[in-house]
Amino acid sequence: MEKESSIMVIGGGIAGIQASLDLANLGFHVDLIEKEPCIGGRMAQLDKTFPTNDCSICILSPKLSDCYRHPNIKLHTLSEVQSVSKKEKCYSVEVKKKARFVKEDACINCGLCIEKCPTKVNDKFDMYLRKRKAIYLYYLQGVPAVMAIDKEHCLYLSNLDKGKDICRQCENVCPKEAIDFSQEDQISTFNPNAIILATGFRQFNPSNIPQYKYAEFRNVITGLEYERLICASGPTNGHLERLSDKKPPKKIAFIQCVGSRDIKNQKYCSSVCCTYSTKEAILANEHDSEIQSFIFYIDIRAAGKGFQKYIERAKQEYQVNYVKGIVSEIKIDENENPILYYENIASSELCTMTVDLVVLASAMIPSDNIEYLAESMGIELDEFNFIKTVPSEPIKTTRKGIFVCGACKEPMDIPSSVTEASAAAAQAAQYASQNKGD
Amino acid sequence: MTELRIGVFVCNCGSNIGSIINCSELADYAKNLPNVVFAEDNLYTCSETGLTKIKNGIKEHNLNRVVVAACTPRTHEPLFRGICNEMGLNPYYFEFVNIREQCSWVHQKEIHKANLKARDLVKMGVARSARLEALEKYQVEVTSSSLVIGGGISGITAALSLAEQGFEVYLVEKKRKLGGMLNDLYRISPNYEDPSEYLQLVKKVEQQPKIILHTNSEIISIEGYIGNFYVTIKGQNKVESVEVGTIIVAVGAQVLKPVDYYNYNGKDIITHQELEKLLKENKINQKNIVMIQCVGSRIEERHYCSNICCMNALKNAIIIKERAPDTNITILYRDINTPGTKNELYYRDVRKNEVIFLRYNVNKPPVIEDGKIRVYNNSLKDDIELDYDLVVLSTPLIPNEDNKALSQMLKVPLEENGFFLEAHVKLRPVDFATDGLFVCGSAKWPVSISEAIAQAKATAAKAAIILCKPRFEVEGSTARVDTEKCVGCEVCIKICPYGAITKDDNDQVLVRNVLCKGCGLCGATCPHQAISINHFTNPQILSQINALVERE
Amino acid sequence: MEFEPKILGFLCNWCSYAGADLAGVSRIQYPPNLRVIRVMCSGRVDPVFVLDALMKGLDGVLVLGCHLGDCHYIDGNYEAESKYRALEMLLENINLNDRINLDWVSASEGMRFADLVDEFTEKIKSLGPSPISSSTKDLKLLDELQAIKRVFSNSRIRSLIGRERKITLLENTYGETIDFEKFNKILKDALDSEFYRSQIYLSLLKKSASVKDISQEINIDKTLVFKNLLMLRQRGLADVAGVDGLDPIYKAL
Amino acid sequence: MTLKIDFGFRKQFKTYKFSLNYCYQCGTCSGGCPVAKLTNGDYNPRKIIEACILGLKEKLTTLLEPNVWQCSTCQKCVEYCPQGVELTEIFDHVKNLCVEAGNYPQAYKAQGEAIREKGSAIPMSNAIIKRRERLGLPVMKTASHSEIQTLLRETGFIKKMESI
Repeated sequence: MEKESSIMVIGGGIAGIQASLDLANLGFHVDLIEKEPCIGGRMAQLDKTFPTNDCSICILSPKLSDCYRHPNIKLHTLSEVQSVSKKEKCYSVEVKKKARFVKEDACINCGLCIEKCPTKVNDKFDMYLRKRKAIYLYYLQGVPAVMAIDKEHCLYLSNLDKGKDICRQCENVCPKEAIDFSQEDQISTFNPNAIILATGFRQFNPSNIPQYKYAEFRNVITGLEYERLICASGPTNGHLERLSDKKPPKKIAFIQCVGSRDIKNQKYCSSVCCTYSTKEAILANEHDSEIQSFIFYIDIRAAGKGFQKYIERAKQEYQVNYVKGIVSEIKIDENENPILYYENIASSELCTMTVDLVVLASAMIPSDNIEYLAESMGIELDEFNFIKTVPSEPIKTTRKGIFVCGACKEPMDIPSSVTEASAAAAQAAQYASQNKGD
Repeated sequence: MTELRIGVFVCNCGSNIGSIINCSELADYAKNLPNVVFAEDNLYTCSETGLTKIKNGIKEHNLNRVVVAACTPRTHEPLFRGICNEMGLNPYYFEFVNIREQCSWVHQKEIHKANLKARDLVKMGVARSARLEALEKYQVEVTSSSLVIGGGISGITAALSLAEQGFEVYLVEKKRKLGGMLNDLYRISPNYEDPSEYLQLVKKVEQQPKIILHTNSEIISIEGYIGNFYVTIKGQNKVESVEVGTIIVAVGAQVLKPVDYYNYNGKDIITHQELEKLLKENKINQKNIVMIQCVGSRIEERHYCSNICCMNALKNAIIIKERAPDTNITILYRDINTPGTKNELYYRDVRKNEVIFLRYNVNKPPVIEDGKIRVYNNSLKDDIELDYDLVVLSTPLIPNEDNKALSQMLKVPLEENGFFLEAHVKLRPVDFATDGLFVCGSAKWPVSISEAIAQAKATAAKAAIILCKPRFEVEGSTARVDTEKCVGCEVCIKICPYGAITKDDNDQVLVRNVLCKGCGLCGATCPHQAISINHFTNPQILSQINALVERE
Repeated sequence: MEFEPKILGFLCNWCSYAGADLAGVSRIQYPPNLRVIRVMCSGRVDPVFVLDALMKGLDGVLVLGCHLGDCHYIDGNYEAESKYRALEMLLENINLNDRINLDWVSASEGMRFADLVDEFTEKIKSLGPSPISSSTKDLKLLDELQAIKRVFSNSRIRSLIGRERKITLLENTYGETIDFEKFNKILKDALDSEFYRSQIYLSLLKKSASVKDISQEINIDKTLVFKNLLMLRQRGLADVAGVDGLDPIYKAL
Repeated sequence: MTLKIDFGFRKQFKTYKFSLNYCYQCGTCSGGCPVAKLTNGDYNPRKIIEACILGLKEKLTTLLEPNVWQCSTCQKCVEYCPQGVELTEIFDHVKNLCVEAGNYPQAYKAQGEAIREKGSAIPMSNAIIKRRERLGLPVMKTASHSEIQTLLRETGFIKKMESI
């Protein structure tokens, strides 16, 4: 069925990807807007996914390619929405596409430029645990599989306004003449009949919980950092090691509700931490069966399909211990081993425990540009800056024709995000068919 | 016959395979296998880079068979077949060898033997690929209507969504009334909506011309396949057959009646479902109310957490508190499950309202005796005694009894508890493995109304994707009859589980491709070995055995 | 060096292959002796495949399907069971029945899969290398296997097995249901007599011989040989080639 | 001994009811409490809060463990508490209840007497006066005894001291 309507999906994580694929298969033209150089979102950063422990990128990768290859989907990477206004039967959306400085259709991802580039930058995708170059591929399995130049750090580009003309080594070495320093940011206007928001989440900065000394102690890390550390394509090639001394940990503590269920930070529950910490503990034990894990929690929340059983398995087969009680404070010994102070509530004992590594299950919070986006779109946010919905209409925003799915409306797991993405596709399709531009 | 040119691509899968299997050596080994003209290993064969390498391989080496040694065909085969197709190679010329799930991951401590096994597997794959045949997919006409089984909130939502997208929907409900469990609820958490607000949708359904309603009706048989399901619906007075393109299962679940727990008597020890009814009738005036969570769930017999009971108990507690603030409500719990933004705030609100939360130890559960409840408290290391006028038990949602029968009609699986089992927990959460069948709501797992609505809409999208096109493609790996060898004994006709084999007007046995699922029963049984199973032919399978025993 | 058996596994796509994948995803370790052929259904496994594998000297063959009642194709695994039972009956005659195994693994039973592979591998290890593949290649056994393979290619046997469930559960052509035990007896008799015939036939293919010679060669009672030779003659598979003294010499056709 | 939830007694905490009710027993208070550490858990702020929530009058107003009087009011627990429970204020109230019940460490009464009589809890000793002289510090003024007494009388302190 040929449809003339087009729909814009903002956010190229698993939710945005699924919504785009469903709409494209329904015959709509989809413009998928992603602010990073590649689509994939948070799921691409994860090592494995609960409760089946399938490798995250393995199940995501085929979807990335499907999205890239689908004739009805146009990917717009490095792009951000500037403004939205309502026209007759559609919206008018201005999108700024940042210059990539690499011709997308020419780059063959050979990596010669990366070799030559002299500038090293902390890699955002790897949670800053590794350096990348100023010209880089966002991540190994990223789609589109083409380079991008980081304008801020590129020697040539950052010195250009000082009147200097230096480096340009990538340009010299590229076999396909794909480097194009003349590229400029471009603003284009789209007229979608409906819009789906899928901007996802970011991680709460645990430095806001002073007693955990996240910024100070190298062996206190966040869940996402841990995911990169244990991932085969991550900064340590999947060798789980401490940041202080590269030693493999034998005893790991996972602290729940870091910034969540906390009135001074995020009042709400981040939904997925109990299960993802369980997964991370299982993975540790799979890497090294001597590793013991301790999960410090308030309430175990594992209501999804198969989750409770997953936790039982973690206890029985993977040396994962669940301790009821939240760690009050962390200190370190002379070897930078974190020492935890807590009450084991099951036995009412005050305890200290020295571990090798602490992983903080840091809260999920809305992505940083959401206020701007919401304002420009004229949609309401809830008190936490998630996109507002009501239980009876879990997919609708407060503005007609704009729908929402995934973790930008509330912290949620992958199955729920995927489900909501399809639901958003159904609603957008329904709306667009009833409000066609004819 | 054109010369065989086999290309082998070995995936390191980061270190998933590469840390155990020496992939470059494996690729070198493959190079020396018969008919292999090209072999290489790469980091992630499924990445865009890896796929480009396959494409280049096909182009530069003129490959006509592609073997990928990587993970499981169950997830990645379509991708690689797609790549072959894109390069003008028949997708059935692709062969998958699993050296991750069934090799590197399961023999981590026996690296040498794992490498030998990987070689054997690649050799078998290469041998098989030499025997592969080009096949075409079949097109099936799609009847552009859908069946929704179950008229609760998920069924109603799915039906409305499909109808509003322009498709005809048959909505079948066992009971007289639509609305399912909504009819039993007093208020809905977390916003205290009156269920009647949701039940407005029932009116919408009744007014929607595209929805053909069958209440008081049951499904008695389902035949057919994607695009062409033939469903027999038994109503009160008549039996009717309809033809639909897709089916959505939205049969919901039921509340466990806790006859074996906590002296349940339906009078002063009741379930939340019964409490809602009393609330509706304004019959709650007890002074001391105790609620017990996880009754019959998260225990040996029933492992799972039923997801919605905490929110439900919290809601009922608050309703009672608001009506009679002096009521003493104690909630005995193990873990409070209120994930997300709205639910957690709700929990905080309930605590604010002086509802007492008392954790109990699953190994020393509360005891009801002589009109008192005694519950052991871990930190006080002592029993706490509670007076009660009313005890409300939070029991889980359990699968419907007739799930089994329906699953057999649909030929779809149930999971161990008896809920319907979706195709993939994460990436295909509302699809069944069988094309054209979908599932939403508590039929799949206990969910809140809000989640049920999202899932229902998701199934509507999935169904619409099929219904919006006039034709649907089915796999070419079906059975085929060699008319020379066939003697017409009809053993195959009787054995085929799908009725896909019939005799034509000339008494010749033939396979109806769209019905055939390619299981191969007929092929393994045919007395005269006259049936061949496409893509799993005898020569293909025997070549794999041969390759395994061949000495190098 | 320790004996490392080579074991072939036929795994159905939906349950046991998925179970094996789950074992992988769960990193459950099991012996690396199994080589898997994926089929869509355990019911696809023609006994001829299993016999082919044994004849080629593989040490064991494992067939795994969905649990009974869980078959993705409704009842394909019941058909697998019928075929397997018949196969086991004949392999028992030549003491090879321990080298095959049929069992069920669901998509959620990674552990069970690993356990089954473990058990079967141990069993095969204790049995030692296949008599076919070992250095003292047992040619007589190979002949017997060849004969069994012929039996399972035989249309009479195949249609009997293929009709088993219809006959025992529903009804035969004459509208009667035969109970399972009775059916088993019929099947056993049919398998045995076809086995003799195959052996006789294969022996004659190698060399024309008298009843006495054949009886000695394949170790079957002379009357049985004679009776089955008659059947072979009726089917046009054997005939008299000449006479040696008083004994007629038979040949294969 | 079987304990009983005393719903009536629980209402004692009305002033603090919101913050008290919010406690979800995570143990952040107790794990970080310096007194709890020193007393090896004999003193445990979480347990006191739990006893308040359950209205366990007996436990709270006798000097049994957990003993609220050991709190040093350092406020660390209040700082750490993710739910904003005002622990030390609640403990003050518990102390008042203890006093009302006549169960409190005698040292506190002695201190109260000292304030009533001498205007300070810790009277200046001769040794201290001499040391101040040596250091050249000004002579400490003693507060007006009558003023303090007036204050204490008007606020009901004296009456309370006499009643216990």
